[in-house]
Amino acid sequence: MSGVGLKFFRGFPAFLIIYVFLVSCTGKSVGDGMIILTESPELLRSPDYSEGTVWRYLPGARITAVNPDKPEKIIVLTEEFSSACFPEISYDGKCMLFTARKNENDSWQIWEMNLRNLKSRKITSFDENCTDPVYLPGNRMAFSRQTINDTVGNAHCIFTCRLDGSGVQQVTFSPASSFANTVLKDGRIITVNTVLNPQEADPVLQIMRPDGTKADLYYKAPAGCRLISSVSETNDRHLIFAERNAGNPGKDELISISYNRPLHTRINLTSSIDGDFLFALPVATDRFLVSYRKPGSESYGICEFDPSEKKLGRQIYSDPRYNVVDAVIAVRHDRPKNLPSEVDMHVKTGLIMCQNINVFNAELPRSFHETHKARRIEVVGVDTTYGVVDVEEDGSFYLKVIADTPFRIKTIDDNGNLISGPCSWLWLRPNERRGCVGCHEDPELVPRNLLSIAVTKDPVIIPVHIGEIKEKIVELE
Amino acid sequence: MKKIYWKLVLIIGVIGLLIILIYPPFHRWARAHVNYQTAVEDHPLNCLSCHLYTQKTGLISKLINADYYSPFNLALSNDGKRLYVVAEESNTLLVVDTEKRKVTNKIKVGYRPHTVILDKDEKYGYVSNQWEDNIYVIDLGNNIVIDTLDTGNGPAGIALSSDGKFIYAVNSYTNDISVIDLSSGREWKRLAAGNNPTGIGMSPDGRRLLVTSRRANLVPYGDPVVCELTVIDEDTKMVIDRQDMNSAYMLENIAFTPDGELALIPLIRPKNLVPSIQVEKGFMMTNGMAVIEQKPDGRVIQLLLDEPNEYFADPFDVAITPDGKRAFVSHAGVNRISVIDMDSIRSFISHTPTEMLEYYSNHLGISSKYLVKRIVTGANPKGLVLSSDGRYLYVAEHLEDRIAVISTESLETVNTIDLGGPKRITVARQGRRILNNASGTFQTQYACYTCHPDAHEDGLVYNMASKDMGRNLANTQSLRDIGDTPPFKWNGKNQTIYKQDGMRFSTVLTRNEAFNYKDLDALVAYIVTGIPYPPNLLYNPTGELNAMQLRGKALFERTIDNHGNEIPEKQRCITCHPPPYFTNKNFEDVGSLLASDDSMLFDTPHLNNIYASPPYLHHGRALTLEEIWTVYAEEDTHGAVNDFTKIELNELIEYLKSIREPEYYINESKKNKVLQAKIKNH
Amino acid sequence: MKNLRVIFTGLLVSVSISMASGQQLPVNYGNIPDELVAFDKYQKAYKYHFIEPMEFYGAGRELPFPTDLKEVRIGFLGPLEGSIISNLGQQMLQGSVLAIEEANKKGGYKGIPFKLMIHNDVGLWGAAANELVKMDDEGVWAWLGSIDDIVSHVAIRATLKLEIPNINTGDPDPTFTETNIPWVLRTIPDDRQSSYALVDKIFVKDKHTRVAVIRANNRYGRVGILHFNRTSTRIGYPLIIEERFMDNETDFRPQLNRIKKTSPDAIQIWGNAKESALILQQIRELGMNQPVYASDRVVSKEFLEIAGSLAENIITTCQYNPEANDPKLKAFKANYVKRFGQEPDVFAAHAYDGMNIIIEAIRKAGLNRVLIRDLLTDLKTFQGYQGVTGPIHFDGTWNNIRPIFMAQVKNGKFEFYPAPAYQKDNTIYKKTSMGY
Amino acid sequence: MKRIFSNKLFRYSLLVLIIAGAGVLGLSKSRKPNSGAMKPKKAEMADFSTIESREKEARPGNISEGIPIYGNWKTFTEKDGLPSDKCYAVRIDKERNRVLVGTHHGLAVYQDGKWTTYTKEDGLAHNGIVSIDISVLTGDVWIGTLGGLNRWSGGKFETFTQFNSGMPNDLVYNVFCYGKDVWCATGGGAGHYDTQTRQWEIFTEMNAPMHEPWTYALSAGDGKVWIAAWGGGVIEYNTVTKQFRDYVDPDGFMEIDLQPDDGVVHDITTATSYSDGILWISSYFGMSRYDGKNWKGYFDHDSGIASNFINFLRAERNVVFVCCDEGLSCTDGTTWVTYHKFDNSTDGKAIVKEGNTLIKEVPLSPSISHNFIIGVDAEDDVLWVATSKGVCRGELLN
Repeated sequence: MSGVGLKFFRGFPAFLIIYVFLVSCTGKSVGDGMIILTESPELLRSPDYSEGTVWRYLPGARITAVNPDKPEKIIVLTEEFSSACFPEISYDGKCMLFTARKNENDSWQIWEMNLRNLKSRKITSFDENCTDPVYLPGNRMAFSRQTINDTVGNAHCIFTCRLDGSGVQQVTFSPASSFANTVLKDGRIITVNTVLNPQEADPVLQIMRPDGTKADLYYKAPAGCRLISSVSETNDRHLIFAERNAGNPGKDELISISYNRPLHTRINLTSSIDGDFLFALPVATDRFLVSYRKPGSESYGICEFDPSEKKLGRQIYSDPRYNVVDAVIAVRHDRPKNLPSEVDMHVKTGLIMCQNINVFNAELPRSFHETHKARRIEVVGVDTTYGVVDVEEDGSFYLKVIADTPFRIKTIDDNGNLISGPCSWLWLRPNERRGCVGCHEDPELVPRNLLSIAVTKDPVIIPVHIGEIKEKIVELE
Repeated sequence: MKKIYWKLVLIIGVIGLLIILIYPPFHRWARAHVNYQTAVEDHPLNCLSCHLYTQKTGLISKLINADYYSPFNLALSNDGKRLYVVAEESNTLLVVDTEKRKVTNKIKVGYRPHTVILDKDEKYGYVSNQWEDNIYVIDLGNNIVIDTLDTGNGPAGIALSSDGKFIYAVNSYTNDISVIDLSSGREWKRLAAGNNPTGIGMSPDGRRLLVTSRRANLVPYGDPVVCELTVIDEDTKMVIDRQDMNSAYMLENIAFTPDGELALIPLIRPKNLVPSIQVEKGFMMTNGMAVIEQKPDGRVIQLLLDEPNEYFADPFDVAITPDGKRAFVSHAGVNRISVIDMDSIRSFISHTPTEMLEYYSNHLGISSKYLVKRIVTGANPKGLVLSSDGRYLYVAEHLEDRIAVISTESLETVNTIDLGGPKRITVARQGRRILNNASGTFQTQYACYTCHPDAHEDGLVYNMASKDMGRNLANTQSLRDIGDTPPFKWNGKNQTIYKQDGMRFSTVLTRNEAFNYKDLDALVAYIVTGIPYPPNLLYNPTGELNAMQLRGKALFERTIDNHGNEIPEKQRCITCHPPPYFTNKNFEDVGSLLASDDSMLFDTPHLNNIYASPPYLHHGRALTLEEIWTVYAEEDTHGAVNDFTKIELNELIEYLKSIREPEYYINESKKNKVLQAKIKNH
Repeated sequence: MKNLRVIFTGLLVSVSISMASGQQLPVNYGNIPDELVAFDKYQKAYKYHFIEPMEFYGAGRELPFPTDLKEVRIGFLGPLEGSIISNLGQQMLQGSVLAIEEANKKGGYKGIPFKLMIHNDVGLWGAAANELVKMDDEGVWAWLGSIDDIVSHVAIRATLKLEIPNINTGDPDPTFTETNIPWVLRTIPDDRQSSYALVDKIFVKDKHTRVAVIRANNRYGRVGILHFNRTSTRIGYPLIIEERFMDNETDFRPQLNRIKKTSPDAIQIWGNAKESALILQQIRELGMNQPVYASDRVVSKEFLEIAGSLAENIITTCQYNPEANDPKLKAFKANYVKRFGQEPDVFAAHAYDGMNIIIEAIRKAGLNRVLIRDLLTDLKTFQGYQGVTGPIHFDGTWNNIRPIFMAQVKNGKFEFYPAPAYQKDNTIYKKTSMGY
Repeated sequence: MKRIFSNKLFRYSLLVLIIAGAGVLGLSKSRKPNSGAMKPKKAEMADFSTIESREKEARPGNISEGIPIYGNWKTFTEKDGLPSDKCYAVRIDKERNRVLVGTHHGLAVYQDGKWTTYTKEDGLAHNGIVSIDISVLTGDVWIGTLGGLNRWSGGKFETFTQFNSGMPNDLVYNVFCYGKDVWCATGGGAGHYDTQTRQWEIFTEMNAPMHEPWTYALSAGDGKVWIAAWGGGVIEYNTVTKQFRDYVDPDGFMEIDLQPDDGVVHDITTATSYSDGILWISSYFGMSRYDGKNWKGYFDHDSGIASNFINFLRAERNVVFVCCDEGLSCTDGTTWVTYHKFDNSTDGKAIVKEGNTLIKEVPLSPSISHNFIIGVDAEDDVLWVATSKGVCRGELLN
């Protein structure tokens, strides 16, 4: 592991030097290495996963900068705002995105602040609330925006736009809310996603490419635990976030999962420490900054934390009037991968194939598979069915689905009985091509190397009542 | 003075004016030229990118390039003091003193050495020379070459018989194994092996040998990918079994556990039959190893070394500690060594039913059961060797010109041995590293090298899912000297390698951030300058064609058919396939388009070393050269051949197989011109 | 010297012993005229083949008839596509089809229809053998074909291996039945008969002595002329020149000019109809007015059309009399024209007969290849069979050696008359100067 | 001098000489790459003494000096597990202790008292297995089928066809392994496959002294290959000099054999087999023996041979086993043992003759399975015979 650690040190020399030798900060500007905090007067007792209130929209919250070695001197960066929260630092360390509203009655919008002169400019100007902005490579950003329509109901979808606010694109389309966005080093966006239809489900971590393609489940908390923070990525390929343990009310804990194998590597980093954790910011392999509240204490402050020893370090900052709910460091950092996009807005559909809807699930007994053989699938939309499609002999299907439309798939046997599903919400971006190994299969399974019968034929158009789609054919090279 | 001054002003003015006048059109032209060459509009107008680094010959090429060693396979003396390093690119065998960590001897060996082995008494060493079709016998006492043993084509892995009287040479190009009698130095017989066989390993009891294959058996697209593991009985020296390695290929080297119960072979499980629609969830490649039970009716088990969000591309060599507890696998594509706990493997496979093992062979999470650690190495780790006491693992860092020494206790690199190659990394060398490294691909699932092993091709056909899934099959093309024959791709839509490996390539192939211009420069420089053809030793070693090939050449060049009718120009082989590259670089329809193909003309492929690139045609359905005409051009759509007797078709094919690297034909035509000039002068 | 004497004595003794144990010749094989029997003037051969019919001693008669058949398959192999004689193949196919259709109208085989499994024999590289294997896979009970000698030979070797009865109705190559295969019969008289008739006509009746030959450079031309040449040479008239031409060739002047230089008093053409007609045209163009004789394949509409008035008086042989006043033949011709809109030729007529024989053999013997073979080859059931082409007289190799016909173009039409018996001309015979 | 040069005759003859010289040079040059392989060293591979010794080593046999007589016949048919009673070929695979039988419906393998059948589903080119040979060097089994050639090695079948390889034709009548080379007689000519260079050579009327490409069988020995060409006698091919020689019936007539000992008895030959310096040739008209100098013909009326219609023959050491349509014969050229099964009985007899003189008859109970013999192979003390009705195995009695 030390190898990975070493790499980290090499990767962040600027931060280290500055962090060690301190940057005294007298004027109204944020120097490299300062910690930028979101401080909220209110506590996040029960987050609203559908609308984000009291979770991603924090009334009266402010963004402050603190020098870790002179924590007593803080700079309030958002004095001109009635509320501001969840800052995100640009790759060059010079700017900051955040969500804020000037006045109590304004909607929340995304702003960018120049950390040298602390001047802010408004990027988005929607009627609906926007929050959780993150920088994307190529001078773009992603954020969550309230979206109300027949398809998604009242949900927060992810949008992207240029940093000047132009070129807005919606990238998620399911009746689910996505908050607490993070861009991983691999270039993908990871969000806390809560399905709202047909009923509200537990939040999970959903991962997708910045264009909304290949959206997939990344992590699901164990029963009784709920995700309450955004995700931070360490340099040794771990993701850190906070969960609220329902079985231990009031106990908010830090969880680590491995990037490589998120579903089976959950470690509770703080189970042996009394008190609550809201958030963690890894600054080195063996050092996190965490927002922590002692048992009985009123507010969350910032502490150091050693994840390998699972021990709290010194407290860096706390303010009894505020809870620190988020932290970033104003420093130049590596840009994530700038992933290419296969999306083509001239195309009206996307393609999806599945190798075998009856793929052998290791966790179920063999006899189950013999008695429960699905022969067809039903594709269902939010409040309608898109049609029933026979699968091929090998269990494969191949669909051409109207793009940006959420759908779910159920598998059905010869007698019309439901075998499994419906699966979680899917959508295809225009010109997206997607593959599934099976339905409800082990997510760590890769496809078998075989030529599925379905893809040797033309795809079935979904909804099935559309006989033909006339559109430009895009050849990918 | 004044006059001179004014004159100067005038001259400078005129020059300035000229520059002002010339610069904009020149710049416009340059911009247009670069835009065309790169297929992007924001390329910095760097002339060096294409005009310096891609020089193949001449002084500039000599200046900007350097000669590296590129350590490949290794052998270690029993006492652990002498490490023998095959330096693939310098055609030498390096003798390294492991205590002093210094190269003590450089023994010149043959062209493109592949493997080195030592005999039991360490009196003799044997080095296979892949591009020279022989084995050098080395007197280890004096570090000199004392004999040459002829082999078949492309000897790679070699092994001594258990009595030391025979040597087996795996002929990687002719797919067989030469059994050479060491008492006479002559080949006794040849045993058929799998496709592109490479590694060979003798079981610890000295009774069986296993021979790996890198390429899958040739089958029509859609049939399962199966690679052969050849089993030779040491007693009779005959093949007794050909085990199916299902859904796997690129089986490289072999290691047995000391008790002989298990054999490990690194491998890749490709997904070429699945439409190339995503990288996520192992949709393109997975990497792992075979665990083969050696007991009678033992199982062939495949286990992945990948993880759900990180892949460990291009596993190459494997070594097992003498106590049988740990195995090490080098992943050339990600600069890692996987450390595997063998007891966990044993327990896992013994407790898991075969059918579940089959299921787990596609499971990315299963590696957590036996993986101990990933050790970082220098660029492109290839050959591994363990000291006989099992304490140190030596790693050939192929593109680092360095040997890493890893402690098997601490699992850390404790030392490195510099082989003394050039310190600077040339642009082409950097390009080679990029081509060999999977970091250009999403989650490092595969490198360029994966589908282009040895910068050639992997013999598979992929479903590039261009317009639609299940459509547009593409037979992987070799990269050997590919820069000479633009355009690229089967449909010839890419005019330059720059474009080929640019943005669109990243969108559908690597699905990762596109190469930056510096990396592209390097990649292009390597592809254009660094990937020569191996000599065509099997069919045309000297340039002199045999009678059958000559008759075939006449057929290739004929203008009159067997009935005495003139063949229309378009129907003559030579029209579209003229030397030196045997392509006119034009587009043609040869009737090979499938119903599942989008309508297109094909970029006429070059035919240099065509014998080495089965299957054939863009869809790879012609498994042999014969099938191009016997099956896929029934109506004379691919040249006029329907008047051929079978003898004539055979002659044509023998000629095609004789076609060698383009330089030969360029030199020949130069010679002919000189000759003609001489005749004229006379 | 002493040694030599010993050897010589030994030789003498061995020769006399072998003479003694040699077989007696009962009848001449293949209608060979006495004076043309090989070496007969000098020495009895040690062994005379083809006198006694071969028996098939293999197993298979015991196999039960299949009971679950939906159709009774009969194979057909002929040049249908991609051949210069595909028009002949087409006629052969139509003759076969007509026979099958008529048989099916009469109830097929015990109510099961016959089905013709059609195979094209012209492919690359010995494809006929592969077609036979396909027929075996299809389960045909017998097959009919083909015309081209090479194809037929390749196919009968396969038929021997696969043990499928075969009737050939279109290949007059004498060696076809000289292979001793107890599975093949031929109903069309062979080139031996044609050669004897032509030699008799040209040299004996028409008293030519200097005859030039131009022949197709294929097996049809080679084997036909081989027998013609042997026969003429035996009677004292070796051919003065033998020129060859390729299939599809159209300009024969170089060969004809060479022939012209030899001043022949007659010219024999051995080739397909089209080439023969073109050759005839060019003979006349070159100012050669000698009488011209041709081979059997010129008996066709195509020849008459191309050659036009030049065809007048051309003489050749024909394996049967298409103009015979035979009600059976007339009915066949009428039905054929009605069904296919075309006059039947020699290949159609013989195929019709051949297919009828196969059908009858299957009906009588049942669904067992060996039993069908036994019936076909018993030299009783079908000996003297009256078909539309005339009677069948099988010899010991199941070659139909019935007398053949001469054909001569008169008023733009072929006229047919029986070939006269071979006439022994002692004056000629005695004049032989050759080594025979 | 000038006059000499102006002499037309001289000039022409000089020209002819030059052309001839150039021709000879050209010939010798063009032959070079043919005769020596591309690498001179590799030519040493063509060491026939080695090939012969390996071949012999692999088949030492116990065939005694006299004529062997086999008895205790055991018959195997469909009832015993054969896929078809029609057996085309039999070969003993001594190395693996098994017997391979080619039948009309698949390859049957007899091992440990059990029959296993292999068909197209297992990878065979066709179910009709006509010929089988085993390479003594590699142990690979080469199988000639009605639809292609198979190599059976390490349990896997590799298929060669006229479409995917340089093979002349898919109907393989006979296959013969000789050193590294595999020879086959097919419906489209003889094929030679060099397993090392992967090169196919085809011999037909285009490039060998035969009228048509009707090859039926072949065998090899001492660096020569003898092709039984249907209608073309026997074509001898010298693998070293690449020269051909043909042996045809000297009388030139199909319908007679003028002299029995003047050459091959008939042009329609069915098989050749070479052993101990003797070439044996079968036809449908009798058998011939050639010792390199003298010919001898054998017919049913002058020798002990079962009949003149001979499907196949195989020579082992000094004797030849002759597969006739009316029984199996074995001879060294003078003494004959002919096995004949009685009609309507499983019994039969072995008829021993000296020349055509009956010496004795040995009753056999049971006898060979059928009198129509198609294939034969002998090894040590056993003889396996493929017939029209099953395959049978005899044990050496003397």
